[in-house]
Amino acid sequence: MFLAATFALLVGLLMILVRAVKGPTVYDRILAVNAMGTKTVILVTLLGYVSGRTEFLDMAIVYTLISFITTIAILKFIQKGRLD
Amino acid sequence: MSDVLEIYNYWIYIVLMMVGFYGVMAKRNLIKQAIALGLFQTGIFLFYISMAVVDGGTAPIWMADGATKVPNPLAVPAAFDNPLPHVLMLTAIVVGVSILAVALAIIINIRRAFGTIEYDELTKIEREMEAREAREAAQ
Amino acid sequence: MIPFNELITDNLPALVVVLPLLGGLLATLVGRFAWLWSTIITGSVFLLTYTLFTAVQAGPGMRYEFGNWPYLWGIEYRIDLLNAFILLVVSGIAFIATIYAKLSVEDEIPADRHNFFYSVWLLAITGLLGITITGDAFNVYVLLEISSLTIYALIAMGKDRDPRALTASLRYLILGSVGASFILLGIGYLLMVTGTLNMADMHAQLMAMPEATQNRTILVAFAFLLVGLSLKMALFPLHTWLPKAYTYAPSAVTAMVAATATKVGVYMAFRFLFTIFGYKFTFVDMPSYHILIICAAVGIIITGLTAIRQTNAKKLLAYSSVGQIGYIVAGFALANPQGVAGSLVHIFNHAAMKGGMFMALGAVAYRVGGTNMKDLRGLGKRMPLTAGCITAGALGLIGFPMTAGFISKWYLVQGALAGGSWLLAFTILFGSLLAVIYSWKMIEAMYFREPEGKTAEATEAPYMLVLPTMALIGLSIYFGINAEFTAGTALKAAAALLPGGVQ
Amino acid sequence: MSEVLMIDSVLLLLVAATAIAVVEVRSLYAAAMLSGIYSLLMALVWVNMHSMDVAFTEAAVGGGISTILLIGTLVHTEREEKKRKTRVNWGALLVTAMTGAALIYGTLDMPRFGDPNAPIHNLRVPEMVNQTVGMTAGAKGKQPPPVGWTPRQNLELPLGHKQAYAMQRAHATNEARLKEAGEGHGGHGGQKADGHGAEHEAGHDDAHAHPAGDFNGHVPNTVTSLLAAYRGYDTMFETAVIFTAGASLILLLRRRRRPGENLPKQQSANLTDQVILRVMCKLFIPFILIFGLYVISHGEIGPGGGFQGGVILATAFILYGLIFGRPELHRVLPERLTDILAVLGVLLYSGVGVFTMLRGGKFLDYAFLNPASPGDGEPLGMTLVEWGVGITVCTVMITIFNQLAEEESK
Amino acid sequence: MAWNEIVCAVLLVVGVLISLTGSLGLLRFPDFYSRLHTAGKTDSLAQLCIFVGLALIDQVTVDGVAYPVDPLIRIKLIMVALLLFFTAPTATHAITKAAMLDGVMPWKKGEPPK
Repeated sequence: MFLAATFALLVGLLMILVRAVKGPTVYDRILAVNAMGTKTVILVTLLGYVSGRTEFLDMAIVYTLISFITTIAILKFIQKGRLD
Repeated sequence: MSDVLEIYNYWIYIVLMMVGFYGVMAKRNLIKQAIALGLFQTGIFLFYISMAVVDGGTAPIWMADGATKVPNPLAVPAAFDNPLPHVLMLTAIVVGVSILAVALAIIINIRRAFGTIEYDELTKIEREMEAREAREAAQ
Repeated sequence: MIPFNELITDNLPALVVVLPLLGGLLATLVGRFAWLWSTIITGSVFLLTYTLFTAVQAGPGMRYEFGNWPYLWGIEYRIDLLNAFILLVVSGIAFIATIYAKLSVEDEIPADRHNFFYSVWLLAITGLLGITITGDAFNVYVLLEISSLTIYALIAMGKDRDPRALTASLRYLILGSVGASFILLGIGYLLMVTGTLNMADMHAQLMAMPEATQNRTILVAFAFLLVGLSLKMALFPLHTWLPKAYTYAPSAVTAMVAATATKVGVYMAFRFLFTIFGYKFTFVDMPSYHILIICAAVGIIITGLTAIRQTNAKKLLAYSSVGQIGYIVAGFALANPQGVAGSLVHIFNHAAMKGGMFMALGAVAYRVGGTNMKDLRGLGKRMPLTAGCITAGALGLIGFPMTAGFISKWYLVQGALAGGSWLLAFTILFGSLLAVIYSWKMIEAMYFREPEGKTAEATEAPYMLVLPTMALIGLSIYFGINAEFTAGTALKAAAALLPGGVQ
Repeated sequence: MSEVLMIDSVLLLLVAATAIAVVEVRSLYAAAMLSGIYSLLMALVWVNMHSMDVAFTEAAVGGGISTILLIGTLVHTEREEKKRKTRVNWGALLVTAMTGAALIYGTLDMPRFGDPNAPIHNLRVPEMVNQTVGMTAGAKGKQPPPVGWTPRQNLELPLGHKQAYAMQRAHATNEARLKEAGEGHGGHGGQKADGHGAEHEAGHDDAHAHPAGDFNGHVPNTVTSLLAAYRGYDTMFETAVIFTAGASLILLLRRRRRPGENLPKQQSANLTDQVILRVMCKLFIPFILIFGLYVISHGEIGPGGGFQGGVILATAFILYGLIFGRPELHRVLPERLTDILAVLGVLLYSGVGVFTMLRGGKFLDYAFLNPASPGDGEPLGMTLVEWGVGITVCTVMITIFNQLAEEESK
Repeated sequence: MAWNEIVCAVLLVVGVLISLTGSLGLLRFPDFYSRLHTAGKTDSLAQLCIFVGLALIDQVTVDGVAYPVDPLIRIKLIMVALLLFFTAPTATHAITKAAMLDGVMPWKKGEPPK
């Protein structure tokens, strides 16, 4: 069950990847990165269930935070042209 | 099929490494080179982590709660994946990000000093500087 | 708490590396006294390594297990005569270079970051000492990265004098990281087949493997380690990062790095080739002899020819350094007692000579502002001591009798003849001839030309620069006249590395 | 075919495709973002191979810090690679192909993927996983930790601490060491280190006898026990590497400061005009901070530890700097403070080692932290060490961000 | 199968399908705003379904061995879901705003896809 879900999500991952490579605007890529982040969170959790070690959920939280911050950083750069 | 998969990981790591290696050598943009260097190193991480996998193994963390199947490596040496490569790679990842940071700092300085981060243009500027020095020395 | 002397004697090997680490960390906090602090630290480290050296000379060796974990599982330091000798060389030169650094750093580095400069400087020394002392393969990698990372930054600090320091540093960074990654990969392959990271244990496991020479994984590990190490020690075809890095780095950094970093690279090659793979695997079963000798010989000739064409004295010496690495590598590739001893002696002699010469050039840069041949003109009259040091060093590079260079060349030629390699012996002599030519360029400029430009107004460099220079050059002359200490130690260490010796 | 392998084969294809895209795409922006995606995928690979701590680090470092670093660099440089006529560099391709071929040649004799009989799984590691290294033979410490085991059980001391202390001192002298020098432990190649082998090795080497009540690196997370105990010395230098990176960036990028001046007056940009963002971040930052502290202190029990936690803490501050501008970040966390804290973190780590040396033990011998009960020393030492790593990593990451974001000095 | 496992399975299937739809939309839709629309909306719902589904079950069976799921983990799952519920829309909102300010124009019917 978890395995099937994992594979289905991996297919989704592939689609997002294609979008990230194709672009065409920079916002498409940011969007792809962001979507990738969410998918990764789900996948990490699912992989924990696949292997029976569910206690690795902390990682999912990290992913949530990290992908959020990355998005903000990229956006700030695009909008303001600087990070400071 | 499983014959292929037995060394599949090792081959993919080589692919990653070589993509990075090619990028380091062939790309002329310094930032690209720095990124490619990162890929190159990740390839090695993949190799180490692949080395740590044991059939049927699980993460090398003892279960603190009363799980039904607490892996006992004394009885079954292979119940845990090997933690040693994980530890080594933690260190290597840290080293990798440090190198990336220093490389980027140098690149920023290069851009400030030369106005470009393209390798070809940098070599051209340096050649001119050297030629000028040689002319001065010949006087 | 335990008494102070017990603390020192019990933890001598650890202190050699921990002290500069702590010193480097605290250097950021001591503000204006960073230089004084660094000098005290490097001085004490030198004393510690000297104590260590005498202890090792008297006995069979020393070991130190960190955290009291048995060495097969934890990390151990293992000191024999070989690395005690290199430690002494590295820490001694680091001490002298630190004294020298004061004025040249004040001259070249913005004042608000001197404390960070010395912090990074001490960490570089930590890394170099750590590589030399450790008995754990992965620890080598970590410390290698510390020393490399710091040296990249130190070289890039030459940016205010010449922006090309930045490109040189980046090029070194990329090639150095590729080299270090190759070393990491080689260690990984070895870990995979041997299951251990301790060098001695690795060797034992490899020896226990009946078909080690047929195992393709081990062969590839060997090849990658060789390439990675060659990159790190700047062996001929992989030396491209070196000349520019040495030329554009701040003077003190050039002196320290040129005298120690590549030498430690060579030491790593010793450890990996002799201690881990062992004499038989490296030199009997593998064609390393031919590969290394060819690289070294071709390198000696080509870099010699390139050095002749240089108009910048620093760059000239940098190319000469690559050639000298050729001598060192040729020596140990011969794998006979005289060759290896010659190689070891030359590590010390070259470190002293080249370190001294780069320091002298730094003094020239301090007074004149540049190190082009033009700036050297008439230096013999204006800065007699500095010019004298350069001349004495140059004589050493040539291998003139009564200089240290002569001793090492003597052993190397003996080794080449003992190994039946007439061609190599000839190459070594031919390399000396090339050294005569490029040294003559400098000597001619210094003594037979009239000073012009800024040189005409230059006066002798301050004593803080000249004395360390003279100390190093003096050492190279002293050990040219009385080579008992260096050559004796080297012969003993070489005997231990080769078959029949105590492993 | 196991699940690991199935997921692995799909994931790695994605990873390889991303890698090629990263190298080949022309926009540097896109390359930075794709390398972020690459890290996320890589982290999934690590999770799949059960390497939780590495995945944790990769997520925090590769996905977060590296991307921010790259973006910070793009601020100061160009956003596009120059166009070139020739896309393929044949010389580089040839060298790459040859290197790759050599590596593939090397894989042919490797133990297959997941082979439980590979030397690395059998020679030295089992004892590290069991955490019985160097225990006195026959002591009850030889048994693996019991089910439901928690870190602070089994700490009663069979030997009086003075005896234990005297025993360790006696064996730690140089004479013992010199006699030992030259001994090699060979002949175990391929032999499985079963209980007997381990007992033999542990038993014969009295100099390392950890008292039976000794903690012996026992923490549920074996990665942490290897990292902070058995190979703790490496980890100290790992922290030093991080510190070096911070110091190098200060050397290379920090604007000139006049004496007494803390931060030059400068322009800055903030995102405070975006209400939703501002409110959300104010909500999140405390949460991130608490989570970071939790990860640092939780490292012995689950995945995580000083490094990962430190990065998470740093991202909270970086987020604050992004939203409210860097002057505001400097008000909260002055530059001088981060500089000093970065040093103090590594000093805490090495200080633990020096302290044990002063107490008469080896460097980083945690048993000497508290001679009254050596067993307590291990968890204490590991915790201290993890906090040292965490402090340094956090402050250095903030420093790196600060230096990269700082404008050029005029 | 217990009721909670069935519900979990259903929620997983629903969640994965929604997620796939979103990915497909991200790949196929003609312009940035429509792609943003599919990705942003579906992600939130899909992750909610999946995490709630996972939080329902109390043990995982791998190779015939049942591993219990710690109650703390199940609480954390809900927490992650909530967290994503806040971060994902915030990020989407910020991206949209940035694109709008940057002058990216929405696609109109009849134009070639961008």
